[in-house]
Amino acid sequence: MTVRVQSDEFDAGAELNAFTGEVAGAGAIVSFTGVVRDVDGGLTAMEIEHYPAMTERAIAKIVEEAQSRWSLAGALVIHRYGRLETGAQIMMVATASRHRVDAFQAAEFLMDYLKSRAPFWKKELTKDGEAWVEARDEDEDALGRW
Amino acid sequence: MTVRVQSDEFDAGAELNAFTGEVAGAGAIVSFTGVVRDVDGGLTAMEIEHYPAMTERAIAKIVEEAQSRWSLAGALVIHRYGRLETGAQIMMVATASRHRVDAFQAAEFLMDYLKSRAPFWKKELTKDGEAWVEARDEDEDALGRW
Amino acid sequence: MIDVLYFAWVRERIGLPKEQVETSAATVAELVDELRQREERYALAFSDLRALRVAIDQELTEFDAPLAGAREVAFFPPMTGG
Amino acid sequence: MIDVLYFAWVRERIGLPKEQVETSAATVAELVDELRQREERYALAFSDLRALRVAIDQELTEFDAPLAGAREVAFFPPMTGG
Repeated sequence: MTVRVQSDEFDAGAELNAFTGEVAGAGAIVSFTGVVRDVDGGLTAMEIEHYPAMTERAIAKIVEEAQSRWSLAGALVIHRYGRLETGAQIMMVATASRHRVDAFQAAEFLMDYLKSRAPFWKKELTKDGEAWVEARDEDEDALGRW
Repeated sequence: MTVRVQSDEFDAGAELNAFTGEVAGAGAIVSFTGVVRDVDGGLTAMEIEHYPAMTERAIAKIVEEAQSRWSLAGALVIHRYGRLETGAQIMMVATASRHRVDAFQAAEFLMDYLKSRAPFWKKELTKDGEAWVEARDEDEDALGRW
Repeated sequence: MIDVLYFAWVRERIGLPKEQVETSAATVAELVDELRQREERYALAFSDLRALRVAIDQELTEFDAPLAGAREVAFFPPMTGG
Repeated sequence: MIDVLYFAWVRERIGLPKEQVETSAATVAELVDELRQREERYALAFSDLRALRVAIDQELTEFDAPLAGAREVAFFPPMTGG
């Protein structure tokens, strides 16, 4: 299991290749990359705040839960904080398993829990000002399926 | 939409980065990579046969179906044929969407259909001989959920 | 004349990847019956149709599909891509 | 003495990220009540507890959780990671 919380950029492709190299024996590798998208045409950047003392521990706990539910050869979580421009990569998740269904489910589980249970808060900066992103009911509801 | 059927190796990380660069505006990118795994400790290689006149068309049809079901900013399928050593990458799928659920579902849909509806046949080469991989009932059943 | 293609173990059992067949069969199933009469290797390859899939002109279809206008028929086991 | 941390708009409304608080509150809810009494900005930040989450010593918990032994309490809105 690898968990990294950082302000620096990361190279999703290089991370995917390194991860794939580490999980030899796994037939199925799934990755998710989250990118800052310009929602309404006015977004200039996103500011991500986090709770440093808690973040890595909270993510590690989520990954451990995934590992207890699915047979995983490996799991990777990278999450950035600080100012991110439109188009920048925010975070990525990768999972590896013998079977594709396990790899997909574990990746979706990680994403659902990172959304609502890892201590990050996003603020959108637009030409007109700034606003904290509100948690969506459907993100909380998504946890119900696991 | 990009569909490539080839015997050459591909670089999954480089493909993921190129794909991410092309789908600017999508917030969520999912990838799947399939790797030749040594199932029982005796596999030396895999031989993948396909039906050249049909393959790209069949895959394109599957991708079009995915695009009609989910709002996708892009979709990529690369599938190899020929002899592949243990550890080699067999194929990859990538999907991009505004929302993570769409990207995940479309990628899983593509995988389920590529497994059972794209004209590829895998043969496992072991120290003791060779055997065609049999289609699994659960792969056929997986189509039922879509 | 119609092109008949075989893949994977169907190809191996019959011993060739492709052949031209002169047929007046109205459906895929009738073509299969004609092929089965030919030689033991065909009878063996086509012994259990539930284990086979068929495509006409590169489109998956069923064994009761009509052959009228078909240029290429392919027989193969269930696919194992991905 | 307990460290109290604020994040996101809770931090902005209260106007600071962290402070030390002398309290004899038995639960998180009692601590919130004490903070609300202090100043308008606290009352505003804590006006709707359903819009808030709380962690004791970096573990998510509930507002009725006991404070005994706690060294750090953090208040923040629902998380929006990923």
